[in-house]
Amino acid sequence: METQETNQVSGSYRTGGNRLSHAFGRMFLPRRDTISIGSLAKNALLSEYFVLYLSIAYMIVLWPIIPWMFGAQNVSDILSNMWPLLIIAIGQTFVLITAGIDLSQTSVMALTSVVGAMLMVGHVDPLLFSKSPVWGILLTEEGGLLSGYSLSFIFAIVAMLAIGALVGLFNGIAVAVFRMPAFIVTLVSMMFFSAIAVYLPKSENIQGLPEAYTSISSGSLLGIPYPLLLAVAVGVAAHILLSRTLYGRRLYAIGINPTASAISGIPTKRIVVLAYVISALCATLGAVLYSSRLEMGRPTLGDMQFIDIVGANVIAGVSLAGGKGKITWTLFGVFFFVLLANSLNLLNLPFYMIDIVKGAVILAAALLDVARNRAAIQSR
Amino acid sequence: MNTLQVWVVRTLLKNTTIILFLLLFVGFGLLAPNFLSLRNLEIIISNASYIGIIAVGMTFVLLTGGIDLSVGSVMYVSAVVVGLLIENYDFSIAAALMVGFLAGLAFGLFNAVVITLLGIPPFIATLVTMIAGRGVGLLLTRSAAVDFPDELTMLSAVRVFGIQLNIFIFALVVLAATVFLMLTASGRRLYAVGNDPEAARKAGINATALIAMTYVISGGCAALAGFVSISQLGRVNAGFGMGDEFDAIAAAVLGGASLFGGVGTAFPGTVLGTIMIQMVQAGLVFIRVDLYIQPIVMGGIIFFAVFLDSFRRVQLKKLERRNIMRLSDS
Amino acid sequence: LVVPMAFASSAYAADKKLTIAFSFQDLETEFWVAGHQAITSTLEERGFNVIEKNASEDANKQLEQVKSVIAQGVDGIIIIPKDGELAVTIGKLANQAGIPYGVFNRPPSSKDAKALVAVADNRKISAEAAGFMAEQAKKLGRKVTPAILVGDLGDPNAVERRQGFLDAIEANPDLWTGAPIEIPTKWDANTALANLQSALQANPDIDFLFVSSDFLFPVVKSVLAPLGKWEKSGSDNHVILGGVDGDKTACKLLGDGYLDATGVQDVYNEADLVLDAITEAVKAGEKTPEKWMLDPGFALTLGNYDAKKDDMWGCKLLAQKGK
Amino acid sequence: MTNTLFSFSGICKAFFGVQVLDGIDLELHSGRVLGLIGENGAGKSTLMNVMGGVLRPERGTMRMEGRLYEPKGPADASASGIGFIHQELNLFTNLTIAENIFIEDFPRLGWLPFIHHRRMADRARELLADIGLAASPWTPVERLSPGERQLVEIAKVLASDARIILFDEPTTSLTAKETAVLFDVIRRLKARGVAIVYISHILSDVVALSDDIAVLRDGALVATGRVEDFPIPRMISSMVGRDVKSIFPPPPQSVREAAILEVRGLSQPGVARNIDLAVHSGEIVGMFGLMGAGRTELVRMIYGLDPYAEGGVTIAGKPLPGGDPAASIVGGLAFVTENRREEGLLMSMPIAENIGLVALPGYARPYSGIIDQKRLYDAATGIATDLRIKAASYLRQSAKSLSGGNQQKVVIGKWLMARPKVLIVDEPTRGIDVGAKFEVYTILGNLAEAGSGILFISSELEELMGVAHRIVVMNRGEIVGSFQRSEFDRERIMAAAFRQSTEETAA
Ligand SMILES: Nc1ncnc2c1ncn2[C@@H]1O[C@H](COP(=O)(O)OP(=O)(O)OP(=O)(O)O)[C@@H](O)[C@H]1O
Ligand SMILES: Nc1ncnc2c1ncn2[C@@H]1O[C@H](COP(=O)(O)OP(=O)(O)OP(=O)(O)O)[C@@H](O)[C@H]1O
Ligand SMILES: [Mg+2]
Ligand SMILES: [Mg+2]
Repeated sequence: METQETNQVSGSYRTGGNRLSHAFGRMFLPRRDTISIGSLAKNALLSEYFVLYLSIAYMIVLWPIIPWMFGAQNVSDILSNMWPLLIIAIGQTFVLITAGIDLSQTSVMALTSVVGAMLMVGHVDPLLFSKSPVWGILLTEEGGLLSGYSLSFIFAIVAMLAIGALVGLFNGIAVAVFRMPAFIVTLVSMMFFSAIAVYLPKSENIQGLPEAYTSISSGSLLGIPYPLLLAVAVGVAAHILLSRTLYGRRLYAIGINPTASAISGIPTKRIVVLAYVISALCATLGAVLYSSRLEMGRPTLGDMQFIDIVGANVIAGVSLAGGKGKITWTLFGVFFFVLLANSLNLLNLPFYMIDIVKGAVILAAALLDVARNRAAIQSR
Repeated sequence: MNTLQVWVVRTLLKNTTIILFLLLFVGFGLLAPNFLSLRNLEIIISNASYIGIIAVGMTFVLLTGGIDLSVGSVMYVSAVVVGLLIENYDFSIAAALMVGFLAGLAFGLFNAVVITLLGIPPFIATLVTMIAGRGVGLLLTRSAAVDFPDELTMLSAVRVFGIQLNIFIFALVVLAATVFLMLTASGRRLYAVGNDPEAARKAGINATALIAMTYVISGGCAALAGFVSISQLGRVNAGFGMGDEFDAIAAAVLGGASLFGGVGTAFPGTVLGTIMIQMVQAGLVFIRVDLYIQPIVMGGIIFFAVFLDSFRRVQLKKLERRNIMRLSDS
Repeated sequence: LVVPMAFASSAYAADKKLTIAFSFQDLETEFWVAGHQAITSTLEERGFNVIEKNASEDANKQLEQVKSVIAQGVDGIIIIPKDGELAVTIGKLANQAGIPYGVFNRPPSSKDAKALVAVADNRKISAEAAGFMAEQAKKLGRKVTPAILVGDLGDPNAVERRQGFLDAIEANPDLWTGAPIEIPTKWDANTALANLQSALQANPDIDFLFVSSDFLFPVVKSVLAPLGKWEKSGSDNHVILGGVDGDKTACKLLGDGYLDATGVQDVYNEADLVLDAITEAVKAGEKTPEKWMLDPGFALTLGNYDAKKDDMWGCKLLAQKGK
Repeated sequence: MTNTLFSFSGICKAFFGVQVLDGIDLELHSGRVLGLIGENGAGKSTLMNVMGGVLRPERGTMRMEGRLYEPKGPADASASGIGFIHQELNLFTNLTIAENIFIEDFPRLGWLPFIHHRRMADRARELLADIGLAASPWTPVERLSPGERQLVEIAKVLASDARIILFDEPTTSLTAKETAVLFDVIRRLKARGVAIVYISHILSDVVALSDDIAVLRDGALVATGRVEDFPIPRMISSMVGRDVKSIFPPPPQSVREAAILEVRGLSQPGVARNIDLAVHSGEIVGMFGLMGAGRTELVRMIYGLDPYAEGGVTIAGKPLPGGDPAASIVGGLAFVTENRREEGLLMSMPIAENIGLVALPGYARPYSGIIDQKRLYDAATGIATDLRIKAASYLRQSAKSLSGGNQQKVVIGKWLMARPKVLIVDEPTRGIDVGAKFEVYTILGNLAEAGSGILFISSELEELMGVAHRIVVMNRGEIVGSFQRSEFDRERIMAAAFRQSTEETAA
């Protein structure tokens, strides 16, 4: 009996080279944790791509109602709305996997967009900015510190990333080292840093960013828009980091059982801190795309977005309880949310109906997802 | 360390929140003498009361490891319902309030059903209610402001046993919640469910019913909070209650509640958390900090409070380590 | 960009009606509701299809909405921008798409985009209202203690109005007992209530209060009344009171004499200006028309109430409601 | 023969195609103790879960006093008078002892919904006295040791005057003294006419307690009968399905001179005083002590989980920084903790992932940190196979779904994969079957053979005397005795373990 057992195991193991990858994925596939042998592949497929199928079905339903939904213009709109959100949501995924949450991403967006703009902006109107606390230091009538340099935008972006990283570091240390609850820590830094973002320019939006910067959102390389390139780069990197590397494995382990992880010699603090840094860095990249697209640094950038960011993650199956999440899921979740928003724009519903419809669609999606899970369980 | 020292340290640690609270109160008092008046304290509590009521409801939800994002919208809708009933269907105030309250409970029940029976994660379920709920409000009002008759706004001036009505209601809610959580079987079982749902089921506890209940309670509290607030404002705009869910959660968490369930109290925890935030806000107005700086200072203070709290937990754990050797040894 | 136009024309082949898209920043106060009302109804009267978009205070959302209506190939776009800078960014898009573009109530921060602009100058209007309040104060023949309920610092209108108020303060240097007391509201009634109460607790002698938006008057009332400071102009306990917007409540309060002045933007006028312009442009097939039209705006005060009240949208609404 | 109180007939249960129980027919009699034994994964807990209403059987029926019994859930079970002490602790750490005991039905204040706190406390005190746990009813459970928690579990079933009580390995975290108390309790229950099922891997206990024996193997009932007809060897052979010669492999003749783990003057106020300890390469050192003696604390300090005030630890001559498990692992130290659930396993992760966890860095490419999955899974499955972990698939089955014993093997496997110089095992054989125990001993033996040093903490003196070269006795945070194999002697070691405490009671 024992021997058969092991044979069967090693057997399924040898034949299942390709299943191996699934095997890893499976760690966090099932909502209710259960063994599945026969229906594994099917179940994996189901849970992996469900939200994507859902979105596609949704599009097909809408086709006759709003034909121009698939006009080149609108499709490119959908995508250009998607990339920044995707990058930010990916950052959030890392934190969610550690059973944390990062509400401060929106403030990072605002702060970095403001500081970045202040550094590289060309000429500014003293009437607007002479009251700013950094007037004369960072910012003068001739513009920001870096204004004029041809590569100013590169240094500006580097500076933005540095600031983002610092905020992430702050969150991470508070959570991992001082054991403070992630929710309140990041809520506070959200208050704190968005306040600073408003304080620095004294509420003013900063316009007149260099051409090189604003073209980040519009420009393209061999016909591939920069935002797409950036998003894909971030996505692939994040996917590999999570699913293939030491860091990723340990991140999930911490999310599932921090005590056991610590005893197993995992440097839990370092890894969690890094997760928050990654989250903030992603928020910064998102800010770069948004602010270059809006052609200004905005003290209120991202104000309303937190719900979309976390919502996109959770609808796709990333668990707030930690230990569960994948970049592909995040991708589908974001796609779903962007598609939803865009279709609601195109449907031309009266303003007082939009929210109701939006809620209904999200609910429907969640319901189908649950039903699908139940089915998957029964089918075993 | 001799036992006395240990005792002192422990009592200090056990009460850091209250101590910080007093320190802040006195601190602002030193900077702005007329801050230190009973009347001012009353104003602070009165202004904390409506968020406080939501936060108490939220505490129930958090205890089960859930979250309720819909409170802000529920608050808006039930207030709107009351207003419209009085304005367009000349309901009596009492009747209108009753219906409005039922509306709040209904939204809570909706959350409960979607979460417990349909098995949708609380975050998504209540997110839906948050979005669609606001929509229902807009549908009813076409986003116009809703005004309330003076008879209703009079209520804010009413005093019960010398206590402002809204404070009185707040107190009642807190009392009820505390009695329920501390003294009743269901209350204690709620903590059990939050601590380990699996084990709770094995222990024959009807976890589903308990969890469902918390969302209904939260909905009811939101409605009630809405009434308290409109009795002071006299008018409701389309933005009414937006973002209050975060203030409520923040208050509860600052009061020691955990988002992972099983930990937290209505009193003192959540109450202190709420009042502390309101007090800081008031203090900043008193000492006339630059408007741009105010939220920055606010953030700093809350952060410090939470930091102190976590520090204290760690220290207490150390102190409560069992002593393996005979006392004489150590 | 050709493709969607193709779609669009086919989509609209059915009816010859022209379509105007209207994106507004939000509907959270009566002022915006009125503006929204004025525009949509007028547009429909003039036989346009109207596509409404509520950006609910999200700049990005507004940008995306405009993109989506461009994708639908509308014939004209009118927006109440979240702020002036956004108005420019969006304007450039409309220009590229060659769709006439009208901006309502908030001035674009620059002229980089061609637009039909009908705006009021918040700062000037606020200054006027606060100025009249100062006149009232002078009559008292004593120094007064000024305070202002400041809006959300993330909202340029709030900042503008605060500036206007401060201008008036500077204009009358020796009228004040001290620097003005600034009270944050974040445009939230509950916050306003709490902070105003605290402020009055800290400075009981406040007797000159500028409210950055009329929608906050109910709050002001419920705070002042219990303190016996909710009195008509002229009585000793009267707090000199001023606001901006000119909504129903303001009109009523002025009528009853509780309110001294409010800065009025003439919503209807602005609406007409921009609509006339855009209608012409659309009919004439202009693609990127440009024209700046200023709504002078004015302060409705106890002084000119009877003369000018009929120019204030709030009073018009009030009158309708009366019927 | 006493009347039949409860009967299973033809009970079947499968988990996703794996037959775990098939066709169980069994009877319980009031006033009699049934000893239910079987290897890890034989299906004992599953059977009890079926009876306790936690799981529903696919086929078969249960009768209580002749009447059909079909529990919809645990509530029904306790309602019909079945008390159940689960294998894994089922307490709410955020509640007090009293509240945990009465969680199922609190004493009420008359018809009011309020809890009658005084009555609850009084009842709780009696029960605690019954089971000899000296703690206030208001103590939060999170402050209790596993042992003490287990006692609370027992108090819980005593509180509900059940007519059938299921004990699923109740002694796993109890030591001699408490086990004695427990047995006393069980005998009293029996006298009251309660029917009892007693599951344990400590066969001597089973013999001491039971009237009847039932043996499960791979989900089938392979033997039943009266205890007299079941000498321990027969129990074992019918559990394992083959004859087993000895219970303990002889300790390897591999002890070398070089001390591989050295602890010098380790002290921490209130926890441990001036601990000197050496484990030589190839040596198995047993560490014995009563519960709460401080063994776990000591090894936690050595391993670097807890801080210590004075002293130091060296491995193969190299000092450990202390307070840094990662460094300890690099230094060659491994630590199998005593509670696998909280400190050992990633329950929702597959077996292979769990086994790979510690050794992971060794399978990551330098710089990129990319994991070499193939090698990782090969190694992990290899270890799992060596340990004969019983599962459908090492790559997909989650640790959660394993039987208690197999979970323990996974934890050990995780550390073996790191090839440690020194292995500290804290109560490694708790709740695992004879076969598995023998395997564990053999594994430890081989490891020693290969030159590692092993520190083996156990509260079962027999096994220490069976496998250790040397036994050190710990007592109240101090090492109070050390015995070479030649001088092993039950009485003397016990005496050492008890000494101070008896002194104390004298003083
Ligand atoms: N929830 C589950 N899902 C899948 N398989 C399970 C589940 N629970 C138990 N099993 C399998 O059923 C078999 C019997 O498990 P059970 O816990 O009854 O064994 P046991 O006799 O109690 O072993 P032990 O003595 O180690 O506790 C094991 O092979 C286990 O892997
Ligand atoms: N009375 C107690 N209070 C708090 N923690 C305790 C207590 N007794 C034991 N512990 C801790 O609980 C865990 C398990 O203890 P267990 O029941 O296994 O006793 P033990 O391991 O035999 O005692 P020790 O390992 O301390 O000799 C260990 O971490 C131990 O330190
Ligand atoms: Mg078992
Ligand atoms: Mg121990």
